[in-house]
Amino acid sequence: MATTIHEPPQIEPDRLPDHGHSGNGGWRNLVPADGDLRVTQDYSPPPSSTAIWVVLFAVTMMFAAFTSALFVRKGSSLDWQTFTLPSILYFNTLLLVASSVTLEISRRRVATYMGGLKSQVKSPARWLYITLFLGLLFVAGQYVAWLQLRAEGLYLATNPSSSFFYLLTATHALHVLGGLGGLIYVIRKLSKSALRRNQLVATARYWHFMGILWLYLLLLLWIKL
Amino acid sequence: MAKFFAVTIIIIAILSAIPILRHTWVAPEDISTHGYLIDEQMSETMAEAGIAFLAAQFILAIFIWMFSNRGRDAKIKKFPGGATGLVIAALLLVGAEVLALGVFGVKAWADQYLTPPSAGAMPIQVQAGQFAFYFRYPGPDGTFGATHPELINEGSQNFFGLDPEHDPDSRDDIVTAEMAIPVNKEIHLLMHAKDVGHSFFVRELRVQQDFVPGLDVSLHFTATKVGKYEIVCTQLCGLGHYNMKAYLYVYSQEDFENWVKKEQAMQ
Amino acid sequence: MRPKPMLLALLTLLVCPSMMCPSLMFAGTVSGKVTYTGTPAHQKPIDMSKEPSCAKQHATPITTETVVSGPDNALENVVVYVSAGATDEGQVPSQAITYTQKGCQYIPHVLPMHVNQEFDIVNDDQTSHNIHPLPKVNIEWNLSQPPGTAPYHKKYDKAEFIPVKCNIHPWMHGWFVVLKTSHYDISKGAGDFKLPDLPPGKYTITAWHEDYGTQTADVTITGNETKDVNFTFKAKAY
Amino acid sequence: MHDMSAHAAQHHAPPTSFIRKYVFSLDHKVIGKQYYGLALVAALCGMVLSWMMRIHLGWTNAAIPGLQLLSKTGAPGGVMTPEYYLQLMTMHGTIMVFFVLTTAPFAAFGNFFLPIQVGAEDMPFPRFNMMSFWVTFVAFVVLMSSFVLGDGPTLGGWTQYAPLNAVGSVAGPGQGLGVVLWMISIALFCVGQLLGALNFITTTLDLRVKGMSLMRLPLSAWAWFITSCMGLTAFSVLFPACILVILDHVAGTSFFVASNLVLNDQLQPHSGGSTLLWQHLFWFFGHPEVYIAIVPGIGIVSHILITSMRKPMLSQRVLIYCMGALAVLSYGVYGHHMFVSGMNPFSALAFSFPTLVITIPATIVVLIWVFSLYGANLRINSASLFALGFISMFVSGGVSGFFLAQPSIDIMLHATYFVVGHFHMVMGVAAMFGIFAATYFWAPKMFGRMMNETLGRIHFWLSFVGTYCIFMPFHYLGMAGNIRRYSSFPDDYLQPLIPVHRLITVAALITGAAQLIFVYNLIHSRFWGKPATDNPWEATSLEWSTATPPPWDNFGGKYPVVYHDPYQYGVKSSVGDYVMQASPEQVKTDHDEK
Repeated sequence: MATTIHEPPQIEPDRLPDHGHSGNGGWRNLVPADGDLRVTQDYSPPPSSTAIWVVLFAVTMMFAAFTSALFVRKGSSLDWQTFTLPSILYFNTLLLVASSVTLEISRRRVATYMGGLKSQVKSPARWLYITLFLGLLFVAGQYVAWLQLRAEGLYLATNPSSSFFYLLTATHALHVLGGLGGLIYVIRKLSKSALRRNQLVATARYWHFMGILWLYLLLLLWIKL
Repeated sequence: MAKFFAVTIIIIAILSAIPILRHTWVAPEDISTHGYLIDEQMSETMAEAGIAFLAAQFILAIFIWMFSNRGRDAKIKKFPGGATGLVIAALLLVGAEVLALGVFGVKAWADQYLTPPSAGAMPIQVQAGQFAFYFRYPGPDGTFGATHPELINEGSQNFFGLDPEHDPDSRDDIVTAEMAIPVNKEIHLLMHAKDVGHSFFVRELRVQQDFVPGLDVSLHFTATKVGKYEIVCTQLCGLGHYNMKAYLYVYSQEDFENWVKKEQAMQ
Repeated sequence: MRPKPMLLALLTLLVCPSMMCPSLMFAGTVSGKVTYTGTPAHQKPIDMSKEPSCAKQHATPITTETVVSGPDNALENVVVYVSAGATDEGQVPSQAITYTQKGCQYIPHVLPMHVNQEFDIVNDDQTSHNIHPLPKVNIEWNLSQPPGTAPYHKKYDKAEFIPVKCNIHPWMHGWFVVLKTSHYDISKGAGDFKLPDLPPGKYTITAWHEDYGTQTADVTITGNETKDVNFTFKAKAY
Repeated sequence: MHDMSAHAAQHHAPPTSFIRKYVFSLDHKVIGKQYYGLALVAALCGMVLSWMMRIHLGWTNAAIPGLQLLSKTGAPGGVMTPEYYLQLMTMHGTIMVFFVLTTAPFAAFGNFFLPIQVGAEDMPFPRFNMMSFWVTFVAFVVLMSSFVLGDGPTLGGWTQYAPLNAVGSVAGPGQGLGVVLWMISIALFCVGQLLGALNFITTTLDLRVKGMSLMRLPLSAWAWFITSCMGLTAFSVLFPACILVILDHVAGTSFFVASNLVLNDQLQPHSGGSTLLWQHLFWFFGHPEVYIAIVPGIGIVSHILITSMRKPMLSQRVLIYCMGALAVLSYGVYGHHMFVSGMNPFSALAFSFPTLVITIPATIVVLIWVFSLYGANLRINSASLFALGFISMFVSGGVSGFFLAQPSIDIMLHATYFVVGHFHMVMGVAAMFGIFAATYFWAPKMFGRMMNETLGRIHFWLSFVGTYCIFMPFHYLGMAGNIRRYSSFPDDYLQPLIPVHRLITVAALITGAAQLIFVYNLIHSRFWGKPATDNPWEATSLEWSTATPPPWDNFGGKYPVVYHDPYQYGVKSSVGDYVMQASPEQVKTDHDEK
C-alpha cells in the first residue's frame, strides 16, 4: 500500500488487560477501580501534538522575555533612536501569510489523500513545495532587510533600537528555518509514504505560529522603533 | 537507631535555639531614628519563626520516637485530625502570622523608603567605585559642581570627574574618603555608582541600599549617637569587594564644623 | 712574569672595539635640569583610612604624586631619554629593577625601563595588592599579590608609557615607561638628570612628564664633551 | 518535525552496539544514569571548591598545597588571591545549582523512573532525550574549561549581576572570556533542560498506561512533572538573557551596561543599558530555579517516606496541590531578591506578600509529612533516615524564609551569611538529602544491587550533624552582620567572628570527607553489593513490578495495567501489608480516590 492510513487504535472492549499499550490510558480515560477494568475511551493524543504546544510555549516565553527587555531598555534611558522599518518587511509578511495558506491547503489535500481518496489529488506534495519556497523567500527577504539597514549604517551595536531589530528578526528567522526543516522532513516522509498525520499537523501548527509570531513582532517593531 | 535519631533532632533544635535566646550574636546597637522599627520586626519574626522551628522539630522527633520499627504486625493508625484539619490549621496560623508580619513590616519599610526626606535634610553625595567610597559635600555655595566622567582620574584624586578649571561650582566642593555627619540631623544621601553595582550598608544605622549604575538613587536617615561606624559594600563588585569600606563619623555639630574646615583646607 | 702584561694588552685589544672604548675615548654626556613655570596644581593628601595597615605607615598623609616639585621650581619624575639618534637600540640592561608596593604607594612612582628588561614587583605591605598596568600596545595583565608572596618577574616587549593602577586601592597610581634606548634618566629632587656615554652624533632628547606631556631638544655630540640641555614645562593650575 | 522520533520512541529496537548502549543511548534509563554520573562528578568538584573557600576564609594567608597548580596567578605559592576566591565561589555556586541540584533530582532520577512509574516504554522523543544529556554535558565541559582558558573563570557570582557581567575584562580577571564561557555554558544548559522538559511533560500526559489516571501517579512522578513545567518556563527566559549578555560582550551592544561608567579611569564605550533588567530576567528564572531544585526532593521524599511508613500520606491530593502552588507562586515572588536593589519600593511590598504567602503551601507540606508519621510503622534505613533528615533540614532552612520575605528585615539581612545559611539549608542540603535518599532507595532498581546499609548510616549521621554544624552558624554570622562573598574579613568589625568561621571550616572539611564514604559505597555496591530482588522495599509503584534492573523496554513487552492508587499500604493482601498498583487483586481499602 502506497500510504499509511493512521487511525487512532481501536480497542475492543473484551481486550485483555495486559494487552494495553503505552500511548493509551492518557488522562481522558476512566480508571479501573478496585480491580474491575472500566475502559470507556481508551485513547490519548499522540505525544507530538502535546509536544508541539510545549515547544510553542517555550518559544513564546523566549520572545516574551525579549519583549519585556525591549520595553525596559527603552524606558531606562534616552538614547533610543527610532528608525523607519525597511519596506520589504511588509512584502515578507505577505509571503509568510501566503505560505500559511498554502500549507493549510496542502494539509487538507494530504488528509484526503491519506484518507484513501487518491483519485481526487494528483500530487499532494506540490503545495508543500510551494510553502517551502515561500518560506525560503521570506528568510531571503529578511536578509535583504538587514542589508538595507546596514546600507543606512544601522548595525547591531549602533543603537538599542537596531540591536533589538536584528535580535528579534534574526531569532524569528532562525525559528522559521527550523520550520522549513520540519517541512522538508514532512515532504520526505510523504514521498516515502511514511507520513503520519500528526506529524503534518504538528508542523502546520508550528508554521502558523511562526506567522502569528511574525505579525506580532512586526507590530511591536512598528510601534517601538 | 530511631530513638537515637529523635533525641539528636531535639538536641540540635535546642542547641540551635540557645545562641538566639542568649543573644550571643546580634546586630550592633541601633543608632538611627527608624531602626527600632526594624529591630522590633526582627524580634517579632524571630519569636514566631523560632516557635514554628522548635514545634516542627519536636513533633517530628516525637513521632519518629513513637512510631518506628514497631514490628510487622503493628496496627497502622491514621492521624485523627485528618488532612483537612491540618490544612485549615496551617491556613489560619500561618495565614495570620503572614498577615501580621506583612502588615507591620510595611510600617518599618515605609518609614525609610516611602517617605521623602524633609526639606532641611543635609545633602551628601556618595560615589561607589571599585573599590572605595568617596563622599562629596557641596561646600559653602551649597551646590554640587557638575561631574564629567571623562575627567575622572584617581591618580590625582579627581574621583568625581570635577572640572574646577571651568566650573566654579566644583571649586569649593569637599571630596573626602570618610563620611562625617552631624548627630541628630537628617541626611539626604545621593548615591551614584561610578562603575558597577555596589551597596551602601551601615549596620548601626539599619541602612542598606544598592547603587544602581546609570540610575542615581537616594536615601535619608538620621543618626542619633556620636561615634565611628563602618560603611561596607554588600554587592559583589569585583576582586576588591571584601576590602571596599569607609568610615562614618557621627560628630556633634561643632565637631562637624571643625571637620569641614579641616577637610576644606586639604582640598 | 712575562705573560701577564701581554695578556692584559690582548684583553684590552679584544674588549676595546666592543663597549668600553667609546666611553674611554669620547664620553659625550648630556645633562641638565627640568623645571616648571607657573603654579602647579595642589597635590591633595591621600586618605588611606580604608587600609589601616598602610595608613599607620605614614605619620602625615602622603599626597598625590602627579606633580612632584623640588626647590626653585625643580620638577621631579620627568623621564629624559634619547628618542632618536642613539645607536645601541636593543641592548637590554642586565641589572634587574624593582617596583615596590609599600604603604599603599608605588615606589618609584615612575619606573623607566628598557624594552624586554626584566623587573620585579614586590609587595612589602601586610595587605593584598593588585597590580594592573593599562597598556595599549603591550599585553595587559592584572595580578593580585597577597602579603608575603614571591615577587612577580615581568617585562614588556614594546616601547610605551603605561599607567599603573591598584584595583584594590584606587589611589595607588604609577607609571611604567618602557623605552627603546638605554640612554635615559629620571629627574631627581633638584630636577637634574644626566645621560652619559653618548658616542658622537646627532641626538633628539625627549623629556616626558605624566601630566605636562613631552618636550624635545636636539643636541650634537662631537667628542668628549658635556652638553647642557634644560627643559621647562608649563605648570597647570588644575 | 518535533515528533520525528515519536514512533521510534514507542517501539525502538533493543540497542546492540556499545556506543548505542552506553554512550549515545536512546534508553531513558541509561540517560538517567549518565545524568547521575555527571551530577556526581559535578558535586565532587563543587565540594572541593567549597573546601578551598572555607580554608581560605578560616586561615586567609595560609598556602593551600597544590592550589598553585590549578592557577599560578590565582594562587601564587598556594595563597589564594581575592579574585581567585571569588572565581572559585562563582564556580562552586554555578556547578552546584545548575549541574547538581537541577540535574540529579530532576534529570537523573526523573529520566530513569518517570517513564517506568507511568508505565511507558521510554520517553516519546528519545533522540531529544539523548541530546538533552549531551548538550548538558557539553555545557559542563565549557564551564570547566574556563578554569584553564583566559584569565580564569568569572568572579561575578552565580547570579552574574550586570553590569559587572557585561563590561568585560576591565572589571577584573575572568570578566572577559570567563563570563562569555559562563553564559555559553548556561545557555547550552537551558537548551538541554528544555529538551528534557519537553520529554517529561509529554511522557506524563500521553504515555501513561491503562488505568494510570493523573491522580494515580506517584508523588515523585507528580513532582517531576511539575518541575518540568517550571523548568520549561524558567529556562526559556534565562536562555535569551544569556544571549543578551553575550551580545554585550562580543557585539558591543548595550543591553545591560549603563552610560558614563568609568573603570580604571577609562570611560566605557556603552550607553543607556539597564542594570535592573538583568536582575529581573535572572530572578524570574532564579527563584523558580530554587523550587526546581527542591520540588523533586519533596516528591521523592514523600514517595520514600510512604514506603517506609507503610501507610499513605494523609492526603495525596493536598501534597500535589501544594507542589503546584509552590510552582505557580514561585514566579510571583522573585522580586524578594531585589528588595534593596533600587527597584521601586512599592514593588518591594508587592513582592513581599506572595513571598510570605508561599510559606503556606510549604507549611502544609511539612504538616502533612509530620502528621502522616502518626500511627505509622516506620522502617528505619539509610533511605528513610535521609528522607526524615530532609524534613528536618527543610524546616530549619524554611523558617529563615520568614525573615528574608520582609523588605524591612531584609535591610539588615540582605547579602549577609544569613541568606547563605538559608538557601544552603533549604535548597542545598535539603535537596542533597533528597538525592541521597533517592540513591539509597532506588540504587537497587537502577544497578541491581543493594547499597551497604552500615556505610549508609555512617554517611547519614556525619552528614546530618555536620551540615547543621556548618549552616546553623551561618545564620548567626548573618544576624551579627557578616557580609557574604568576602574573600577575607580584614576589618576590625568582623575580626571577632573569625573563630566561628574556623569552626565552620573544620565542620565543612569533615562533612565533605563523609561524602567520600557515600561515593565509595556507591561504587563498591555497584559491582560487589548484594544482588537486589525485584521489590526489596515491598513498595507498590510500577517501578517495583518490573524486573531488577528493568529490561531495555522497561516491562519486557508486557504493559502493566493500573488498578490502584499508588500507595496501598497498611492493607491485608496476599503478598503482605501492601498491594502493588499493577496487581488486579481486590483488597478492602479506604485509600482509593475515585
